[in-house]
Amino acid sequence: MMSEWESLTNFFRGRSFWMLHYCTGCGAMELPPTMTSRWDMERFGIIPMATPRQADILLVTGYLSLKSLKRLIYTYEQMHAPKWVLGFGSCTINGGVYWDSYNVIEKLDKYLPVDLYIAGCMPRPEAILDAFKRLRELVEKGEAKGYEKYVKNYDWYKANQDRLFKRIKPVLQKPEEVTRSA
Amino acid sequence: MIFLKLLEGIVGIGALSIAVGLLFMGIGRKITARIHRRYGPPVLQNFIDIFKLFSKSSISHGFAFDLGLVAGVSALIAAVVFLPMGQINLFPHNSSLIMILYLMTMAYLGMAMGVSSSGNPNATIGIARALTMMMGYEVPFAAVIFSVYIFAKTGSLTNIVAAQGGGFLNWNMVRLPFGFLAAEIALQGMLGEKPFDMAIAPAEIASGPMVELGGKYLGFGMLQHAVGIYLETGIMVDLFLGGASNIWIFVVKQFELFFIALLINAILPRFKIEDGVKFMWKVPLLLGVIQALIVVL
Amino acid sequence: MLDKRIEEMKKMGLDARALENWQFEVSVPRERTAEVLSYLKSIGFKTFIHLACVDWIEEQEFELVYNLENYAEKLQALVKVRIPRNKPEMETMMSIWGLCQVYEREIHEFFGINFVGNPNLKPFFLDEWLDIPPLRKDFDTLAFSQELFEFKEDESHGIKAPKRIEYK
Amino acid sequence: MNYNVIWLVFTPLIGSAIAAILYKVKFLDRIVTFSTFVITLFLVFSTHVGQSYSLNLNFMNKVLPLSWNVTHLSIFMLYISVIFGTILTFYSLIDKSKMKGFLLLLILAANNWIFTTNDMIGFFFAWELMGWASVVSVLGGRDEKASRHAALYYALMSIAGSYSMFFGIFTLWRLTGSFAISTNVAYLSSIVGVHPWWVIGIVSLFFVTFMIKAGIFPFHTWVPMAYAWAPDTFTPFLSAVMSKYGIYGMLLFLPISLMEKGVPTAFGLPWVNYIFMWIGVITAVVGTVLAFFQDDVKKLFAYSSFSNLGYIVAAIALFTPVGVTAGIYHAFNHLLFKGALFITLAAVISRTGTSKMSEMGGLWRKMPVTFFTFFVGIASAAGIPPFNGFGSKWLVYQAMIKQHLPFATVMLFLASTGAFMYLFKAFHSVFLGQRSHRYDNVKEVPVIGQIVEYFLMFAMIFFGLQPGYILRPIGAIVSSMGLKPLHVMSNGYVTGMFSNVYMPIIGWSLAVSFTFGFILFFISAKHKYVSQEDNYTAGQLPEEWNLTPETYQFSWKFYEPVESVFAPFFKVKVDGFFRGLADWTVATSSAIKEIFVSNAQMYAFFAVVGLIIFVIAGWAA
Repeated sequence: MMSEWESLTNFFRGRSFWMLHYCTGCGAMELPPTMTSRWDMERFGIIPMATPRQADILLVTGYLSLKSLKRLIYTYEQMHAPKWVLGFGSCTINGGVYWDSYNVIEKLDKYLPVDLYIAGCMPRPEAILDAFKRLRELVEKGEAKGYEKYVKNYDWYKANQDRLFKRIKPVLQKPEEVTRSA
Repeated sequence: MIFLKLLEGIVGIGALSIAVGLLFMGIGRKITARIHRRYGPPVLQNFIDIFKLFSKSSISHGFAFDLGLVAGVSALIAAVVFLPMGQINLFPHNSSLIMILYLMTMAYLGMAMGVSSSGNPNATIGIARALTMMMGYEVPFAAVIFSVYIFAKTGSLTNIVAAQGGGFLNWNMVRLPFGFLAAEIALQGMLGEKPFDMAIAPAEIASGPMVELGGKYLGFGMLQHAVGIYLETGIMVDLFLGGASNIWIFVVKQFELFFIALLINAILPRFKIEDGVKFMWKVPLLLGVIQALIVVL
Repeated sequence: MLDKRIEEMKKMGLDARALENWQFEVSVPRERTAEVLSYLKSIGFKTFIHLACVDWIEEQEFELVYNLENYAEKLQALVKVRIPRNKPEMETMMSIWGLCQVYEREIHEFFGINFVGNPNLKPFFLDEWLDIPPLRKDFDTLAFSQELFEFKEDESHGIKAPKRIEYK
Repeated sequence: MNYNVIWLVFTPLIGSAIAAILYKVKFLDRIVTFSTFVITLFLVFSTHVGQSYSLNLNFMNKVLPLSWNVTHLSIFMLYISVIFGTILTFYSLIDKSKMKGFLLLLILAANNWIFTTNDMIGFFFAWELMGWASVVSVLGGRDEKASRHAALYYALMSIAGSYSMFFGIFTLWRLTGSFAISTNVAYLSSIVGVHPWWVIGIVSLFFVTFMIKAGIFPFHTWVPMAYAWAPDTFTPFLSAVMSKYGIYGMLLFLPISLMEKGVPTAFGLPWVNYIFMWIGVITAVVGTVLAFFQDDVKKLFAYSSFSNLGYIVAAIALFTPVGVTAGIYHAFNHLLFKGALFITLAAVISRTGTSKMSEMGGLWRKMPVTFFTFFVGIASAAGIPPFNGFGSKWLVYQAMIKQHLPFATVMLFLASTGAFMYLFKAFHSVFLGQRSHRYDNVKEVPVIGQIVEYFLMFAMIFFGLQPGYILRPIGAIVSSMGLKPLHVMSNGYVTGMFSNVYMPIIGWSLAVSFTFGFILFFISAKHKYVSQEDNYTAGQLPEEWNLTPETYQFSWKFYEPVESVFAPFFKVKVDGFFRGLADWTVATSSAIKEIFVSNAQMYAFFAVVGLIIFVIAGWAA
């Protein structure tokens, strides 16, 4: 059970999400309308921040190549707890249209603790705002504990990350066997 | 005795200035949002943010980092204590304007030391820009305050306020109109509002001085901004708007000045640094010099 | 103007044909690439746009496509060079366009073609790549992706493993 | 007859002789220097206002009267210079630079002589002694060639000054028949109403000397070179003490109060004073602007010294009670904080081996005591209230406003804000930011150095909080000049004309608010300490980006935007004027040399002509 103090802090945290949007994917396009006068996410206390040190939420907008995943993990580790990860778009769930790409990861959850996914390709600004509302509920209930999960299961996450970044032998052991016939 | 008075003053005035400053920031966000045709955050949003920041874990780059950020707030609050605010005037014989201005500098030095000790070049670039801009706006502001000194024949804010007693027409705003205009423009730079916000350009230098701040350190930075708004608008109220008879009127007058700054902030883009300095040394300085000439001759 | 250029190419003993009214292709043997490219550059195709590569796995050949643009005449030339797949080697064109260095590095990374004379062929986009170059036709990206990213069916979330789509 | 006045001069001379014998053994040399300073300090303690001594030297059947007289001003200057010298020589016990103790003792002898003498012959001798000893001291910096060049430049400027003063002394002697300074000053002030141009002419001869020694615009060109290339331990003395000789000389002559004698005025000031005040203001601004763009940290602080002397000159040029008080007070404050800053710089340079700011950075973790001394030093220099520099800057502004000089005041304010900028540049580039791996093994200065640093830190805070201890003696000086001194209510007050500041209350206010700040800091959520490598890099991985502390340190072209603001002013170079003068002199001299050397007959001809002119002139006289 949460103590009174914790539920109080969670109440305030849920009303002041500062967001770092990691915009390498196409989802970046959906954010300007969400921020500006049409949908105005500032009315929920959500504002974009410039550096990971200042942010509470890491919003991953879309697909992640291996190279950008590496930077994303570094950025995530520079954020201060409590912090949450929002996976935005299908690409973070199962790779989306890049389902068979050799260089785009498929499930973000294996490498970073995603607290909430926003499905869709692309999700509309309403979906984004809905996600923030759901995240607020989760935070207030004390259920969004991805950052603790990451610390607790760091070995597992680290192993998954190292599987991508510290390869020492070819992934396809015998390339000739899987080679498609002409 | 003095010690007890100070203790009282710093707790009371510190809390007051932080509360008013944060409220101003909240109202400012709301007004800016309305100008942008948005709904805007709740008025008390900044209190929520502060509470969240102080309950969030953070990293530090060493003792100088801690000291610098704490100094940023503490030195400003130590300066606010000497500011006459309506009926609250703890040290009426010790309210020299130049002293308050130089004491404010300590807060900026502390802040600069803290963020630069993090070793992030973005922070230092931000500080270098802020100091350059400071050189820009302090020169016209100095011209204005020296004309007020000569005009009122006193340098104590208490006496400057007293000299403006007896109605609207005795206010320095009416008597020294050019000086007031110059000081308004300088105030825009002092508050770090657009078009003079190059120090914290988020898109160019990752929010400048705040780049490495998180959690309570960012909280201290925000508090410094809040107290800074309170102090700077307070100085302007005492200098030009004839002070106030009680603290509520004082805060309302402060808000008027802040409101003007907000309106300008909401619609203008940013200057380049050198253009900002050159602008400050052309328009407001010219106005300040005209005012000084009128006063001296 | 297009016809004139094609005629010129034909005069040089090359196989050229128009693709659109602003574009023509010309097939060049590997030994004459530098000569043709410098000639095209001298007659106005000054801009090197792109270097592409096509893996003709049935014919066991790679086709390099040098894409040039002539802005004065609004013409585009595709210079196509075929090299054998089992010995993927090509001379660098850096002496004609310094820009080629970057494109050749990319082609080297994704097709494994060795550009003789290019000093900088180290990995470009791919980190820690140990498999065969990924854009070759004999590289199975789905198998690779499933192996590396370990995509398993997840009944609890209702996620099905993707099915292979065969292009016929 | 008080012999200890004359002992003030002879003790350092004796010590100097001993130190000169021992100078090969560096440590003994330093010990002798330090102990001589301590003995001199005790002699100064037993010196009182009004003590005097006179001596008639027979020189080729001419009587040369030498006299000493201790005034309020001289005792003040003696105290501050000898105490600072003692601290500096104590620091020099652990120092590795090539400063020579016996030269410093020669300067001390000259220092005591200048501050106590009442005759111009003694003044001139002491001035020359001080000049040459300091010129030789400048030699032996880290870069031998550069320091030789700097010393040469300094020597040339000194010689020019000496000629000017020599000419002035003998003009006065011709007029009054006396060498006594007080007699001559009284004579000048008696004729100033009748012949203002003569007085201005004669006094200018002296002032050129003083301005050269203090490094006032446009004679400042030697300052950055000499300060930057002098031995690191000698620079504090050069900046803190020796620049004040010029100020002392000006204060001797300023009582020729031109004010009431019907001289035309400008803005309520005699126009000579007005021009002189503007020279001070220009000095302050030019020094500030030039200091922005230095990469050598000692050069930066050299320009800073030059700028601060502008403040002093601007204040004393007004010759009002507040002005003179502010000037002397600022001279004291400048001595304290600039001495402290240069001593910490000597400590840093001795540890890092470089004075280039772009090569330093992040030293604060390694040298915490030095770091905090430097911090207090720049806070003082920027005029931040609880530290010492505030009171004097504030008095300078008040003095200027009292005279209704808003433009000059604004210029000074610009210099002050600019000072904050370049001080922060030095602070950041040396102590903050990223520390290069070269300095991973840098240690704090040895214990003696730390003691000195703690002492200076304490002094800067103490005199900031208790300015009365300095303002009272300054009040005595001001009244001895015939002005009405400022009223000092108690030791904590800086009493101004526009408002008072009670310094301890600022200290207490800061102490209380810092306590609350740290309480808030410690009760809020926990923080953890990270290394300088764990830094925001826009997500880029440091190891893949070839990120090193050197590349991630911002100290090169720190104020580039300011450079573009001030760009039009950089086209004018005072140095160029002097260089042109030097080139012209060389050319002319060689032309004259040609005349003499080319032909023996020609030479004989010129000799005869010269002799004839000489004889005729003598006969006519």
